[in-house]
Amino acid sequence: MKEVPAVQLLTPEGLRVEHDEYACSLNAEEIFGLYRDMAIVRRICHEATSLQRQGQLALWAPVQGQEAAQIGAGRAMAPKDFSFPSYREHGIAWCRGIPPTDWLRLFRGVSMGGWDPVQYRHSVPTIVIGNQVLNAVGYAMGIQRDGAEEAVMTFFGDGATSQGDVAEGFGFGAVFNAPIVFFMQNNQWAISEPTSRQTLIPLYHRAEGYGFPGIRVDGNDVLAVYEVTKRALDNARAGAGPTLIEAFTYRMGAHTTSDDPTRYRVDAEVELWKHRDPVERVKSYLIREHQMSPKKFEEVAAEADQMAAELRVNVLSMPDPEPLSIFDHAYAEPHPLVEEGRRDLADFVGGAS
Amino acid sequence: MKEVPAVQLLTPEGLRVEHDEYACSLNAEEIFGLYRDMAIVRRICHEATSLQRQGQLALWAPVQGQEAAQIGAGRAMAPKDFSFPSYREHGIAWCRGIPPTDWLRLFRGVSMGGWDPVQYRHSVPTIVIGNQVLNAVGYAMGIQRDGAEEAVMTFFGDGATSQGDVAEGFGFGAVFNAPIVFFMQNNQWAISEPTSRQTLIPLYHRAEGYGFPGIRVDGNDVLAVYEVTKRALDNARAGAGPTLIEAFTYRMGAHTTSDDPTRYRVDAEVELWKHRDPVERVKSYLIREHQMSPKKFEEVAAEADQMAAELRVNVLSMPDPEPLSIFDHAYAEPHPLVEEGRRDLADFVGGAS
Amino acid sequence: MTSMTMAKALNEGLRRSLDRFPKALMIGEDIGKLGGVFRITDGLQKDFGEDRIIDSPLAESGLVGVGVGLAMRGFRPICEIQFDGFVYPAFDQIVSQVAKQHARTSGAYKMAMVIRIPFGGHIGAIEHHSESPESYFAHTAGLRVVSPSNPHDAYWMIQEAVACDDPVIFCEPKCRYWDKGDVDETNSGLSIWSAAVLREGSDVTLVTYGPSVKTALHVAEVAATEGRSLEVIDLRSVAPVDFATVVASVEKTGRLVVVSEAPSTASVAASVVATVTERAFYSLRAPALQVTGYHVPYPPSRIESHVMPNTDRILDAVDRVMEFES
Amino acid sequence: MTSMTMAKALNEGLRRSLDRFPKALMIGEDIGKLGGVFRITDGLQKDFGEDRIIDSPLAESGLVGVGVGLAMRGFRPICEIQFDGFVYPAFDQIVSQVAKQHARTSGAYKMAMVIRIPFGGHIGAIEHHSESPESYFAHTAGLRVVSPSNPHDAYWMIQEAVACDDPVIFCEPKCRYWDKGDVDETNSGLSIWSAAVLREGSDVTLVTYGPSVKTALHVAEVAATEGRSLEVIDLRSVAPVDFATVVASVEKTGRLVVVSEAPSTASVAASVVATVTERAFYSLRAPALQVTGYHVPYPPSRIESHVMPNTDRILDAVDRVMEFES
Ligand SMILES: Cc1ncc(C[n+]2csc(CCOP(=O)(O)OP(=O)(O)O)c2C)c(N)n1
Ligand SMILES: Cc1ncc(C[n+]2csc(CCOP(=O)(O)OP(=O)(O)O)c2C)c(N)n1
Ligand SMILES: [Mg+2]
Ligand SMILES: [Mg+2]
Repeated sequence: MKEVPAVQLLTPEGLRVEHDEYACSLNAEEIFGLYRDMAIVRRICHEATSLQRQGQLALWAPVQGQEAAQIGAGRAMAPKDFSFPSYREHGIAWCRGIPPTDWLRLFRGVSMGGWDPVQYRHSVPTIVIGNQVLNAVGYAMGIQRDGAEEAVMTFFGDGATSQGDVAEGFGFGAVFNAPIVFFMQNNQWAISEPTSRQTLIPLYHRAEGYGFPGIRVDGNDVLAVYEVTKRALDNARAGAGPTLIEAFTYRMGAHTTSDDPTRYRVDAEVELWKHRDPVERVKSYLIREHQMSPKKFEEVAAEADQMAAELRVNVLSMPDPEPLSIFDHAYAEPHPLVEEGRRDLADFVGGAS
Repeated sequence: MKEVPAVQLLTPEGLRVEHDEYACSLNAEEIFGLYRDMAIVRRICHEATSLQRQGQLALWAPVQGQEAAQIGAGRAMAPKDFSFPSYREHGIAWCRGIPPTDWLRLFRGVSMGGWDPVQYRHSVPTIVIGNQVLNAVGYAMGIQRDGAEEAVMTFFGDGATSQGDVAEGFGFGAVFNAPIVFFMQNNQWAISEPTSRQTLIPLYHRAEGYGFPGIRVDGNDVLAVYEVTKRALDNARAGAGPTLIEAFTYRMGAHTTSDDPTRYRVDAEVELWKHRDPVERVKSYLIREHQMSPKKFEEVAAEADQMAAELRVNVLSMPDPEPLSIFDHAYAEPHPLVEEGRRDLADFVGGAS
Repeated sequence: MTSMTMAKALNEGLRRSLDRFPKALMIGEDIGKLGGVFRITDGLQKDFGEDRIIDSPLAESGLVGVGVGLAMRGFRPICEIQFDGFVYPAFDQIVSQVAKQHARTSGAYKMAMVIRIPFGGHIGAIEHHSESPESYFAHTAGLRVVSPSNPHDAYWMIQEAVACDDPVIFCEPKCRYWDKGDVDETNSGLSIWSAAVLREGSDVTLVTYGPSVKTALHVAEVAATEGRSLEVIDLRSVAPVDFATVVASVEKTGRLVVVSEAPSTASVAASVVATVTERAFYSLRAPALQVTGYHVPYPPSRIESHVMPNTDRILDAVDRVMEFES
Repeated sequence: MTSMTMAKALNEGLRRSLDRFPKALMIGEDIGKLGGVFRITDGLQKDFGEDRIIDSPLAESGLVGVGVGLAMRGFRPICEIQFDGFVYPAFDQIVSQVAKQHARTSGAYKMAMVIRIPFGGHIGAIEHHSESPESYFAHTAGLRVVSPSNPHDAYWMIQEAVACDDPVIFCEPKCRYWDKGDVDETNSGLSIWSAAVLREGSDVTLVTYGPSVKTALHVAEVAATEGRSLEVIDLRSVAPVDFATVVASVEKTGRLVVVSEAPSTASVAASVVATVTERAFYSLRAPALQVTGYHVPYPPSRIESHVMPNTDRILDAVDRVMEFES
């Protein structure tokens, strides 16, 4: 598929460029903050991958390559906003303040969630592709009914755009003018399938069929993603309805640690995207245009290493759930089959019967 | 919702107007043929409604108001094409050569289908909104694999555009470049819900999100519908992929005989659309521009009355199915539960046990 | 006591629920001005406004999926599915989100949702309008499934379902919508989770729910004239089943017949037979029998009364359980 | 005889089906270059081309829905659902179209489709990757449901499923994909619709299918050391069940335990208990028991082996049916 121009404020080489509609509202320190976010998320993700290789996690879905898309979007959110991720939104979890250890619980197989979605205003991962888009629209309809000035953002991939639920979400979002931002990370691949298997034309066009704005942003440019998302969220909160953002980016690693991307994509493509690395891009910019000292970057690296080390300790010491805990939240109210099950299982695993 | 210009070749008053892209390829006799089709379908539909009122049908879904959309589309099909209707496509059934009696079997409650879809190259009705759109795309993918020069047309309503299956059908149709025409009759209502409950903007725009053409045609102008559909089918057969046609029309009657439209729509609207009546429109045109004699129209009326009378006789004498027939086609191959059921039921209703 | 139809009783029950819970709201196709194709929501939009009685775009996955989000926001969504056969597009949202969200979030989010489904046959409808999908939901951990059989139960059970913090699949026997019955608006009687012994008897326990309850009561009358004493139990809650009540009855009668319109394989009826047989094994004097829809798609309506569980078929099963061990 | 994994056996069986039926084709997510996430379709696209091994857009309703149309056009679509938990978006197309199209058209269109679903737990997966949805399909008239438990059966059953003119839900026990076994490529043995008595015994009939067959065989070994003789039956066809084989066994042993990972309510296991109890009532010396997944969402994978039906839980049920009537 032909690449179409996307909103860009920073070239792959790290040069600031101007855009007719979007200015950069951040100062150097703030941009450095975004760099730090991205560097830490990348480092944590790297640690998680190696924990998986060492048998400490059952699975991991690496985010490498998509850090700008996620940190740009995540930092554009207001604390009062709410977000609905899929399974790869580690960068968003970071921005929502969720401790990295919690991101890994699902992948270790000790939890179906991992954190308190109410506290962090960030839903637990949705695995069934597309489901969360409708749930997010519903949440946004709730905001409207509460008369609150909040917005919802939901995350999904290029592959997800083929699912009926995503289309229905666009429809409901539009008809109810819901305060929602549909944030699509087009990372070029849905497991082994290139975006051309989901669409003939750039995906942000989908919005045109529903009458709300669709926009493509350079998903490897954290400044552009930040500004585009911020405006979309502001619009949503102000009652202007949904926006579809296509963050054009790349999944640099495997789909998950179970995947073998060499079966379906060529090295040259991965190489091409390395030159567009989102973390390096903003670093180059900060060094070149703001003369930031190497020390600051080293400090971030050290901080990230430290966090990774902590994460490792936490994961290694993470206990398995009590078998009987499977009965704790299946229902909110008492249920006879749950009680029978609890009694039955207690005979095998011990515990109150 | 604002009305946008639609392809039109005949004004509501029956005046021929020229269109930049579509010429009228039919001569007066052929146009008269379309008139005859519409008049007969309207008459049959009227008879079916009264049969329902008299308790001979359990339900009926009137097509009145949508005759031009259906006859224009149905006559544009080549015999080798295949079509997938919803439940209101009596005009298409007519064009496919299916005897009117067969249209009524479903609504009388003696059959789940009513005709042989293989013989008429017209699927039996699909009741679950949207399902047939995917089935139609699959059939079209089969045509591609057979290397045949055929096209598929599938019919659905404005309400159906909200269903995930319809969106998925657009996606598959586009990605596989299937020889299919998505023919949507926007009759302004999905039971009690106006089109504004399904969309903010005109529905033909949906196609833009998928990269194939979407076009709005005056659905009460049989000439325009015919030309627009013909070109879309030609394109499909020639390998140019799908088209979405929005036939902008109006359901003049109730949703079904169970419905009470006075609960949700105003008389003024119905009155407005009466002035756009599709059957009267072409009749005026033929009289005014081709000086067709009243006699020809009377002949059609007589012919239609005759058919309606035959239909009535056929319906009144239509036998109920044998109870044991429920076991005949549940499976294609022998199945123990079916055989048990047959033996069991035979004890109650008689018949081979 | 007021005499009213089940349709009216549901309407009144919904009205009371909407009054009681400011965060209860309804979403469904044609439920606003039209009042739903069965008029169950008649007048509610007028009284509670368009923000609470929401005409949904024509998409069942959509209307349930947004219901999930609304529930997460603290609302109590009451979703209406127009007919049984149209719940399947929402199946994924129901099984993957509605049923599991509470467990997945360790209780952070309650799915205090009701999904109303007019179900079952016998209204002379075309295909997809006479399905009995309750077994799919009964099989799904995380859901509850109930079905009222009369106006009084309908009035109270819908209110209990709305008040429940778990998701409740509320199956309304559409062929009974227009049957009238007395509603005691001051006293609910049994809890929604209890089965009701509607008629006491000593020979055979006849268990059913929803649309078949009336049939079962009629069968009991006919059987009585033949000298057979049937105990009729209305399950009311289809999942979980109140097995205590059913088992106690079977311990008394020694015989069980379970009736339902859904096909037997992997059904609620089969499950009732399996569990009751396990628990009352030594009380059973004959194998428990099922009278269900056959393992074929729902028949054309002109013959539905001949082939679905009817008086003849149920009486025959009663005869058969009585003949055993003779 | 060739020793191979079940994954390989399925691949070979599919290959033979594609050779035999020029109109057989496959559609699924990632089944082309990747060969499917489990590599079941490895190399098929290379050999049969992109027109026959179709990488589908990411939409299950879509890929099954186009399968219906392809079947109407005379093709034999083999749909792959990537994981059990992702079949639900296709539920509507399966229940409303796949299952009913043949009946609706009075046989004009055969739905000669196979829907392959890797199912069940025990691979340490995250949520939605360990579901056992077979009961939903077993309940649905118009469908057939089968599950192989070993490479030989996988090799032959997939071929019989593709050859079948009815829609077959083909449930593949993914935790057994990498187990090796002998495949006799010249002789299929039993028909796909027959249950297999895998081990003869005299005390208790242990019935199961798919992933739990290996567990059941292990249980029988352990029980043997305790002096108990278990007869192990692999249903193979989950719907319809070959009741003749099961009932004959129960008439011999007088005791029945049914094992499955799905929760019991409205399940295949419950149905087997109900039907066998009806047919072999006077042979049963103890109530038939079920060992199933609990009525809760599938557990986090770190504890799945502790809570799903395992040797301990099955042995306990065996003990209990032996204790009755002691
Ligand atoms: C309904 C459903 N079908 C299939 C899957 C299996 N699956 C997991 S991720 C994935 C690809 C998703 O691609 P995309 O939406 O582009 O997201 P990405 O992984 O690239 O972030 C698939 C097919 C699933 N999780 N849910
Ligand atoms: C999946 C599904 N949901 C609901 C219905 C009930 N229903 C029948 S027709 C209809 C409205 C359809 O509107 P539209 O698509 O505009 O077609 P029209 O009837 O106007 O021709 C509804 C909601 C259905 N048949 N299928
Ligand atoms: Mg992707
Ligand atoms: Mg309409």
